[in-house]
Amino acid sequence: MNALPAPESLTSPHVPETVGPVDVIIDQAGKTFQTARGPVRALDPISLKIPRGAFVALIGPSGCGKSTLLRMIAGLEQPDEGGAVLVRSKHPEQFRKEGELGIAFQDPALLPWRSVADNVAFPLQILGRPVKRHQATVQSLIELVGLKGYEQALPGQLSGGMRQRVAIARSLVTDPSVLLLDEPFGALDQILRRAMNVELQRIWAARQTTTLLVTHGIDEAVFLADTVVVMHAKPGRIAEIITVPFARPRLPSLFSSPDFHALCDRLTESLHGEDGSQ
Amino acid sequence: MNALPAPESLTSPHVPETVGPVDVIIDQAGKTFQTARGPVRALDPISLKIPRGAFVALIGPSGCGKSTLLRMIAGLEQPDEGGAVLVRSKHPEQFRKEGELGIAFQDPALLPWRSVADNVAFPLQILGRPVKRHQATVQSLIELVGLKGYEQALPGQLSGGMRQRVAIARSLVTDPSVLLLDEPFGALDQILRRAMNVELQRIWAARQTTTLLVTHGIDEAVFLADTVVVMHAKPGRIAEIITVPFARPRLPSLFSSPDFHALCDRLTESLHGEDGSQ
Amino acid sequence: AEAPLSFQSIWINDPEFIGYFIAIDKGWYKEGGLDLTYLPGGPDVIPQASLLTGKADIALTSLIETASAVSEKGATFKIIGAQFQKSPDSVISLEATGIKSIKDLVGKTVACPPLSLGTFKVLLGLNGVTEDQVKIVPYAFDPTPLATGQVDAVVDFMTSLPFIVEQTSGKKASYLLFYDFGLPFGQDLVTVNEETLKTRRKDIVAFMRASRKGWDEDFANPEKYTKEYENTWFKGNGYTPEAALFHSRIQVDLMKNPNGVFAMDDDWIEKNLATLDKVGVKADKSLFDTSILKEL
Amino acid sequence: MIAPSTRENARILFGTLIFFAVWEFIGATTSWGVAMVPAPSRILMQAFADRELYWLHGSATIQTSAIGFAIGVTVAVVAALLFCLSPGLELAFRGINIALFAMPAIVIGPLLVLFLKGDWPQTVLAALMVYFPAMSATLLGLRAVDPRIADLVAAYGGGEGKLMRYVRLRGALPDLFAGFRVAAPLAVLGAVLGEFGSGTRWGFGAFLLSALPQGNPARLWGIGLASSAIALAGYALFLLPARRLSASSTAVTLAAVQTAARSNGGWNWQRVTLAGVSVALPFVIWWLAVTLSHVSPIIAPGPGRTLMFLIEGRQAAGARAALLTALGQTLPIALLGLLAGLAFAFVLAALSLLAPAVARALLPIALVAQNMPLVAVVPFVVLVFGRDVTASVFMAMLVVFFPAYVLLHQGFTTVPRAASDLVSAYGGGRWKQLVHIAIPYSIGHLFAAARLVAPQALLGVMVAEWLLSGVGLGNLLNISRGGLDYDMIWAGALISILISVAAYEAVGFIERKVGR
Ligand SMILES: Nc1ncnc2c1ncn2[C@@H]1O[C@H](COP(=O)(O)OP(=O)(O)OP(=O)(O)O)[C@@H](O)[C@H]1O
Ligand SMILES: Nc1ncnc2c1ncn2[C@@H]1O[C@H](COP(=O)(O)OP(=O)(O)OP(=O)(O)O)[C@@H](O)[C@H]1O
Ligand SMILES: O=C([O-])O
Ligand SMILES: [Mg+2]
Ligand SMILES: [Mg+2]
Repeated sequence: MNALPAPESLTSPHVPETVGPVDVIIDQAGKTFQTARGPVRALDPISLKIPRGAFVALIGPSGCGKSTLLRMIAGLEQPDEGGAVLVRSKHPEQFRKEGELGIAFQDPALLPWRSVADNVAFPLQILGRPVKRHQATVQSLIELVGLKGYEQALPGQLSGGMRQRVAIARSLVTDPSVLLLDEPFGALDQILRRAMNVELQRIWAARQTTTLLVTHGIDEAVFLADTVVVMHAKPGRIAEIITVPFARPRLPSLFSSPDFHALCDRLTESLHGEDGSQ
Repeated sequence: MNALPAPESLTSPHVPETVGPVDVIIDQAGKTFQTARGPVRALDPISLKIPRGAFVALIGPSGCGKSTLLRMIAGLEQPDEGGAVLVRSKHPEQFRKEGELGIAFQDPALLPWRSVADNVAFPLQILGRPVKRHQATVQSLIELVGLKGYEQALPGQLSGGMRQRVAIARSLVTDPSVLLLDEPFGALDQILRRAMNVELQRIWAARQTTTLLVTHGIDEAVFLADTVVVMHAKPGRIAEIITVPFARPRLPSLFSSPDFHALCDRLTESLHGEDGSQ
Repeated sequence: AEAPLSFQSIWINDPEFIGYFIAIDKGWYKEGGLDLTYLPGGPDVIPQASLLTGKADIALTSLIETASAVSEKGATFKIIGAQFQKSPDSVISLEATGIKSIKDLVGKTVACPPLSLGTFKVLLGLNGVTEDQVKIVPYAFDPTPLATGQVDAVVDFMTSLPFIVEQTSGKKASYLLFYDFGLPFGQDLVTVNEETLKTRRKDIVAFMRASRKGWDEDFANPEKYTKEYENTWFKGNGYTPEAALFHSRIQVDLMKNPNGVFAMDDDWIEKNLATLDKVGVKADKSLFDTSILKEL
Repeated sequence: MIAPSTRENARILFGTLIFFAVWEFIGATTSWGVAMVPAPSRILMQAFADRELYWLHGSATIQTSAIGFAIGVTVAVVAALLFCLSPGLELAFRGINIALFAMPAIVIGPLLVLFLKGDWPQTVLAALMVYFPAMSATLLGLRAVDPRIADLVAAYGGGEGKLMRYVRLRGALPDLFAGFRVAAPLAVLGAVLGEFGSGTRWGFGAFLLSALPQGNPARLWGIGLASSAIALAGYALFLLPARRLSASSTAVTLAAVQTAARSNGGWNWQRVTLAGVSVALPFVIWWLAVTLSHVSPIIAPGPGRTLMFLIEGRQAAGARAALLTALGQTLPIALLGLLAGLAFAFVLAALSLLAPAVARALLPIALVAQNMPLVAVVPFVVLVFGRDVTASVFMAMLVVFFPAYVLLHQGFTTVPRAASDLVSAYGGGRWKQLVHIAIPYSIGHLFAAARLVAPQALLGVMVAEWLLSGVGLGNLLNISRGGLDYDMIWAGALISILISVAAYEAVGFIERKVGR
């Protein structure tokens, strides 16, 4: 974990050699959407490397391309000509077939006809794994996100936050080694959010899951991540990459430490810098 | 605004007379959903009065019934037998027809085939108001939420936060006198969120709009509201009602005042008290 | 002005109705004081039904259906003339199959239009063939199954099919008339409602007169009009000129009668009644009204 | 490097060429080929020789089907709007709706010819064939409203009117166009069928009828292919707007609740009453029509006389026996045809997800086959399937699969991106998309398809019985019509309509069970 590359190497267009294996390589990947009103440039070509086991947080203003970047890593969007994305040295379409990818979209995207338990177990089915054998995992994840008793509820019978928690549980059910989370805690109250932060750290530490977390919570980003990637908008690009120095495991008490606040302020500033020269 | 009733009068099951007109009266309104797995009690019978022009924030853990309460005020859910909800002395179904209600749901729910501008203007059409004459309003709201240049974009071409902002603009387009907002800023980054907080306060102050805001941001609640209603879950109920004493207009600097932090901590505690005796 | 009169034909425009076309084109109906509307037939057109609804004043019908409508349904039809003295209904086969009598159908497959099924079975019975000795399948106007050997024989009019089969397959075809194998009856019977017969007698006579004139004209010049109508009355009806000529020629013998076309001699009426009796339809002489013919 | 799709297309092009080459070879060299499957070159040459006739007949058919389509679709859309606004009305009219659709052409054709003049019999037949599928699909689309949007409209005091105007109408467009895609070929089919029977001189139906006895298979095939092409043009016409619409019509995110396209309210007394009305209404209209038009009861017996025909009198037992025997022959085959048709439609729709290139190659063949006038393909069907059960099932399948395919395919294309993204992200391929997303998501379309084609299957078998097998209800009705036995015809029509209604309701019942 401490073998994180220096920020420069992360942004460098020519990705240099890093120490240890690299799980995600984004190389000059830009994204322009074709719309009826003409092309929309969502992302400038950006480069980024995420080492194995790293926890990277992605923050940036609304519409700066965070979700687009995440979707490119999942192989749901193709980078424009000239760019490439590799996950564990494979094309994302290849990699995701291995069942090592976990993902939670910005929208919970629960299948309305499936119960909570069946929604959580859905990735297992897609990967052709026997759901029966993983029933305990499913149940423990449902309990982890505080939905015990709602196993058989349908999405329409859940509150907004509960739906989001189902999506979190679902992203973890395959025991992924690369985890992509797009604002997974946006609809949760602060208490639950903190609790989920702690759980996520625990899961990440136990499995050394390479994690990319898109979040609007700067404190959340600092609490969880090794590296915070700050993006700016119009066009979407990486503005700064900041390494978080706090030791692991991080305890909730960190939230009230002055160093923590200082780093958060530093990040807020970096975010604000959007209108600056860069 | 300073004629706010004491917290007790708000929670009292027998709603006492208050000073000045009362916009929303919730009287012993509970909600039990019938599901295939049996009845689910979302809300214990609760009572609450919201005076004209008040800004009330609703906070509480995920699944405690905030959205349900809001939907009851909008007349989208009926309280169980024995309960009643009145808005400006009318049944919600009656009141909403007058076009004085503005609402933003937890899920943006945009019409996929309508552009941003047409989505924002949609409530005007439902109310039979000429859209042409309100074009300036629509445009200014789109700019207010930072979507200038996206007027003609379709929802499918927007980021999650952008869609939510369309929903915010839409909730304001009818110039409502009662405004219901269900976590409208959940998908926004902190900077935008703060900016929207300030805008919302400005709009509310200018129009004296009676506002009910469901939020997970305790700081947001304290910054904006006269009264914060804290709810607890299982079953959903009102745990405490706290009056916010800070003078108006409140400036962003308030966020860093110690009094502000103290009140936030007090609210956090109140939220935490969930497992307590009530 | 001429009196409007509508005439329901029994099939689409082909040489079978050329007499009426001649009379129309020559203006002979007009001369008789009639404003004639000619309604072509088709698979969905049931001429008797046109009479019943008043859509047509006069119709060409088939014997058995008309007789059973009278005896079983209480219709008040009168047959006032017979275009065909002998119905062209036949069993048609390739010569090579060796079917020279109805008896030869034993063990063969015959395609028969469902509408003619009852009559065909009676024909078999009259010739000592039982139903289970012949395999009967539906026939839908298409000669292909016969030409390709999917069936050994078909029940159809002999006015065009044998020629077409020979033309397309190069194999000789032959036919056995129902008329010659124990079931004599006429075809394209001129039929009216009893009521019309009473109220519009003059117009009906005028119609029959003009029509007979048309047919006589055709008989006198059997090829002329068939060729002439190739691009008018017959346009788009699918016939090759040769097939139309064949049709025109071969039908004449089935229609001609010394007493003029449409004649219904007593002997002929007896034969038809006997046939009706064999197929199990009750009928008597009153089905036919020869008085119009007498006025022509 | 060649893109895989290009290579796939090349392979399909190659396959198509092979197909035509084999056809040409068989059609030109084998004796049965010459007689029944004429070579494409021969068909083309004959068509060239007949070009003037094609123009005369073709313009008539196009005009008839266009007018019939316009009438049928207008009535369908208006009816769907009314039924959407008032579900009770839909229930009350269900009997009428199904009766209009399930009325065998063998029965309705002669009646139309009797009562209508000029081109109207075939025009009305086209309109009748169009109405029910267009209405069903439109209604399906109108009813499926994103519940989140419905809440929004309600919150601003909008009633059903506003919801209809701003949400339902636009939201229904893709389904409406799917309905049009089903309806356009049916309009052509109806027109051709009408022209075939009505004795009109112009139109492909008349062309076909006149060509049929002439033993000219090249012309027969040419006519069949040409009318099929007109039908396909109608289909394609409404494919284009549908393609453009679908992108902007599906929700970006997944709603947590799926709309029930059908109200699955319980059986309160009101529903029972309406169901009663639904059964009674066709009889009332029947009775009124017969009474007011003063038609001879020989041709148009009223409901009373028809029931009596089956119950009372000396011939009643015989009539019942005849009908029962016929039904015993017809129903099992209709059921088989329904299942086979649905299965084929499903496979084809599924292929459009699983192997789009294969679907693109198969679809035209399937659609041409479906739209070929049945009489023209009879010799070919007999050649391949003989005249027994398989042939009848095949004919029923031909009739059934197309509407089912269009609706299923439409359902599959309405899946929100969010749902398919989820499957993709876990490496799920097209198969998983189909099984886990497309099918459950479009379950409403699936059942709508089954409800729509249940009556069709019966009609398909009846046509086969009339043309091929000479047994069953189709044959009974055909024979009765020649014998002027309208009592039997109406009794047979009544029974086939009742069976269609029962099949329709049975599918609805299964749907409610599945939908909980
Ligand atoms: N399918 C699309 N077609 C056109 N433009 C798109 C599409 N998807 C995204 N965009 C545009 O790309 C930009 C980046 O979108 P993206 O969803 O990645 O933002 P984001 O950083 O995730 O924002 P948020 O925090 O609001 O979710 C936005 O300007 C958006 O309008
Ligand atoms: N339609 C429904 N059917 C059954 N149960 C429901 C339904 N809607 C809500 N509930 C239940 O009611 C409770 C309250 O839901 P509600 O949406 O009001 O919560 P909330 O306070 O808004 O939560 P969140 O902050 O997560 O949005 C939840 O336990 C939920 O499961
Ligand atoms: O879109 C189609 O129905 O082929
Ligand atoms: Mg996003
Ligand atoms: Mg909520």
